[in-house]
Amino acid sequence: MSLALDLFTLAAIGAGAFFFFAGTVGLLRFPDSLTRLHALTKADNLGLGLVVLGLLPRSGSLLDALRLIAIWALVQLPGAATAQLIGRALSRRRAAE
Amino acid sequence: MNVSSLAGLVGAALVGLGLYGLIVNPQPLRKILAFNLIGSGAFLVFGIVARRGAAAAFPFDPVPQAMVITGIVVAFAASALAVALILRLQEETGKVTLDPDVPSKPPVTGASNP
Amino acid sequence: MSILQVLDLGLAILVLAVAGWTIAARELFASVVGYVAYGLLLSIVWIRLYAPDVALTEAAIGSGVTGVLLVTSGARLKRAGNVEAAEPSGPSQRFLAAALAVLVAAALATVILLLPEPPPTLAPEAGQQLAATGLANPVTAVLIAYRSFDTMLEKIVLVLAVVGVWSLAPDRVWGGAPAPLGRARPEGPLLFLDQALVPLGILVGIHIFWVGADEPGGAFQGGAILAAMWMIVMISRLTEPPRVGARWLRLALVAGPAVFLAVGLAGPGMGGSFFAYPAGFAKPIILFIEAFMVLSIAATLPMLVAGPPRRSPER
Amino acid sequence: MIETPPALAGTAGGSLLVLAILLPSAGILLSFVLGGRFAERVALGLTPIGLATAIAIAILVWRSRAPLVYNVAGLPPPLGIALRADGISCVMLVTAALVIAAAAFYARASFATPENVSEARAPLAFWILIQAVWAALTILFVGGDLFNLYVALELLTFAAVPLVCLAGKPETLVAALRYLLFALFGSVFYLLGAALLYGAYGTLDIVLLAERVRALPAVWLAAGLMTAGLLAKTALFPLHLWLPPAHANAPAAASAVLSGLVVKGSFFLTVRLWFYVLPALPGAAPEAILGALGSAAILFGSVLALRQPRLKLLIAYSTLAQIGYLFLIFPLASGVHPWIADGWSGGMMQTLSHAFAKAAMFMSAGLLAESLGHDRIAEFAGAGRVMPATFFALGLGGLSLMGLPPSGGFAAKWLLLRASAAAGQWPWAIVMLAGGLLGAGYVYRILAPALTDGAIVLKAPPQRSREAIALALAIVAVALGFAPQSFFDFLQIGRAAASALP
Repeated sequence: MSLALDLFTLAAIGAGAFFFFAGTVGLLRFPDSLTRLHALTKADNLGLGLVVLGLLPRSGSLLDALRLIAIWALVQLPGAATAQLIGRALSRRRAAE
Repeated sequence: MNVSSLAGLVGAALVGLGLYGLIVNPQPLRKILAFNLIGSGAFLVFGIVARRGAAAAFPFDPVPQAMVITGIVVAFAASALAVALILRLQEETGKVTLDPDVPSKPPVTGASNP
Repeated sequence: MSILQVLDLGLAILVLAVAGWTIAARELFASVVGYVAYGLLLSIVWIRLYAPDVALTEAAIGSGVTGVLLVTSGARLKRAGNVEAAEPSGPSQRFLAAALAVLVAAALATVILLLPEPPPTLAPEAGQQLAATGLANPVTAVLIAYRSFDTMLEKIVLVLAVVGVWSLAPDRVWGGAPAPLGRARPEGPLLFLDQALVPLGILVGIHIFWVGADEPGGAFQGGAILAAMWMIVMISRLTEPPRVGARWLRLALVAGPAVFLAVGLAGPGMGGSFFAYPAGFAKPIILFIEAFMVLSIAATLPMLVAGPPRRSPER
Repeated sequence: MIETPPALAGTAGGSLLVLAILLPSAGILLSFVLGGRFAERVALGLTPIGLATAIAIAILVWRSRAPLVYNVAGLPPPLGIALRADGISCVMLVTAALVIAAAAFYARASFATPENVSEARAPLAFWILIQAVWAALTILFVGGDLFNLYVALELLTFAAVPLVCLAGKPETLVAALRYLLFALFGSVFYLLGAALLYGAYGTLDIVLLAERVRALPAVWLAAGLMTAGLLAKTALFPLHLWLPPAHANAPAAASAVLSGLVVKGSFFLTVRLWFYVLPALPGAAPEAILGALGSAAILFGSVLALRQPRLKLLIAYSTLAQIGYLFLIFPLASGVHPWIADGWSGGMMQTLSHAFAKAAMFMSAGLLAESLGHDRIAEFAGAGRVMPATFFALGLGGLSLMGLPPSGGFAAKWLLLRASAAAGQWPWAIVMLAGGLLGAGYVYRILAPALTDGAIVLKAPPQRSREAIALALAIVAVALGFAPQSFFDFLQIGRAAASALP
């Protein structure tokens, strides 16, 4: 049982780390701001989500588990909003040009 | 090398970087950034001192840590005052410079704002 | 070398690289963005140094609120043009500065590695006195009990910073409000943040203040989070920065230091010395002081970001 | 509970030290909340109480012949913060209270809230900031903990910088920004040094550090960093660039406080550092370097003062030179030698007499600028006849600056000369004599044109009360020249620990 949980944790965090890595590569290598934004948001919600998922079985209590989920949710809110804001700013700039 | 020594080296390097920036960057706002780098270097020195002082069931000495918290808040207040000065100077003269003989020419508002 | 050590080394290199970027970047704005990222990386360093209280403060104030301040002022400077008006330094000055910087950094690094063993510490003393305060977080105990005098004075420094910033206003707008923080037309995503994040953020801020007595957190960190929430609401233009002449604002700004000072002054009547707390009542009194400090910090930080008054009071 | 060792125990009457700090602190908060005219009333109302507190502290120390000590929160160092007032703390406390009170009453005419508004920017800021300068200086003079003193240094910065640019003109903003950058550099280097000292000894209490400090590399580096930071704040050559524009462009009452007192705050801390924290460091090299920088400042500042076309700039450059004399205390009063009592008395006397003389001169310069509409020295012809009291104050202040008898400046320079002769350290004596000649030169430059004949139109005659305040300060600077031996003995109280060390 614990071995299975460990494997699950390992797999989920590994996948999360991969998304962060891919997102970072995208941020550095993609050609323009919109595609970079795309890479970044993917890393943000998927990567962090997977890391949190992987950590859940290891949290000592229900309260800690809830805290982990709350952290993920709290990151999602401003992440989504800033992505929108940056996207709008970009489209405004494009319209002005 | 343990974490404290490594962080200490980072702190020392930050002080050096900040000092260099403070001297060579002519833009006052950049000088403020440099000052903040020196500040965080100094805080890191307090940080490693606190970590080295782990004793009596505490993984750190709380006194230097409390000093760092005080210091961070003061550094922010200093940055805010400096920024307000820089913006006012920009408004009055149209440029930001530490040159003592500032020309009091009218501000060039909107010139580069399409 | 273990994995953790490799990660530490990577973190150290990353911190230094981003710090170097803030110094070397050509554009002002790039360097400001670098600084914000630097602050966040630094708070990870603080976690590695077993300093969660400092990490929270660094993330909230050193990186967060300072970041807002620098980004908005950088944008204002850029909008008005003439950002890099001053002459850049010549090569000889650069060389001398680099030599001096390397000298100072090398001396500092050497001395840090040679600090005496065994390391001196006040942790045992701080632990011994902890029971008398009723707190479990020793950092909060240092801030609000053992060295409360420093903390009270530092709160006065914040009030003075506000006075200093406000004193930079043109005379005709005295008593009026600072310039708005955001664009004229509020945007959808920001309004979404107001509704979704701000209520949660306020709860988190109060929570962090409350648990600060026993766990990492406290008045500074909680107050900074509340300040951030107020700034979000101001950036989305749901509310405007208040007039600097408003009585409630002045009261909120001085509440923390004033209550702190009053309790300290009452010390001889209660516990025997100035800034001493009576035995058995220390914890409730500390939380009482901290509550007002949270209020003052939450009011002070946004007002420092908003800058001096810009609009005449009549409008 | 841990027993408090006797060296760290509090003394009777120590609570006065806390009160002396909390009084202006409360004044800041009260002025800010009440706003408008109340700020002025609070500030003016507190000055006599603060002066009385300072005098009471001095009397207690005088009677007990020992420093006054208070452990804040009842917690002795190293965990708690101690406040200590020795002889030099007391004279500085009284000096600060006197000069602040004088500046406050002098400033009433310039910083009254206008009739038609309930609150105005410059007055509100001025009355709060001047109380903040006072609070910060009080802590600097009695603080016993290096981190507490760091907070005080920052408080002083935040109070002094906005005072420079209260007028809001571009040149004052540039001056304030430069001042702020130097001051921030100074604080952060000071803080870095404090971190190293804590790392080496686990305390920042001055008395405890003095017992523990040995000549480790960490201590040497800490001393260097902290001294460099404090010198930038004190504007000692070559870190002086910020001072002349800042002091010359500030409003006169603010200049008086900035030049007379604020630079002494960081100087005082430098003295604390070298004579109280670090007496165990061997060798005369650092003291000699500080003395050499001071000498350079004397010559450089005086020569530049000779060349200034405007009175306020001239007085500001003379501050650079007079700061130089202060630093001769380091070579002439350190170690254990027969002459150090003279060096110590001379250095402290220079601190006091310059505070009064310079405040008087800046106030007089302010009156001149208001009455004439300018402060261009070349156009002073005839001004001496129409504003005799103002020029008398300038002359008395100048007497002290150039060090002619009878004056506090003369006493200071005489004691320093005697110490350098006794020590056989002739270069300082030569520099002081040259500085005196140059000082006579720039004072003559102010007075000579004013005493010639010339038609002059005053925009408005100076207020008698403000002339009287400036004159009173100048008279104090002169009267210090008659200080009895018991006064100099008083300055030694609390210094025994330092000179008894090997």
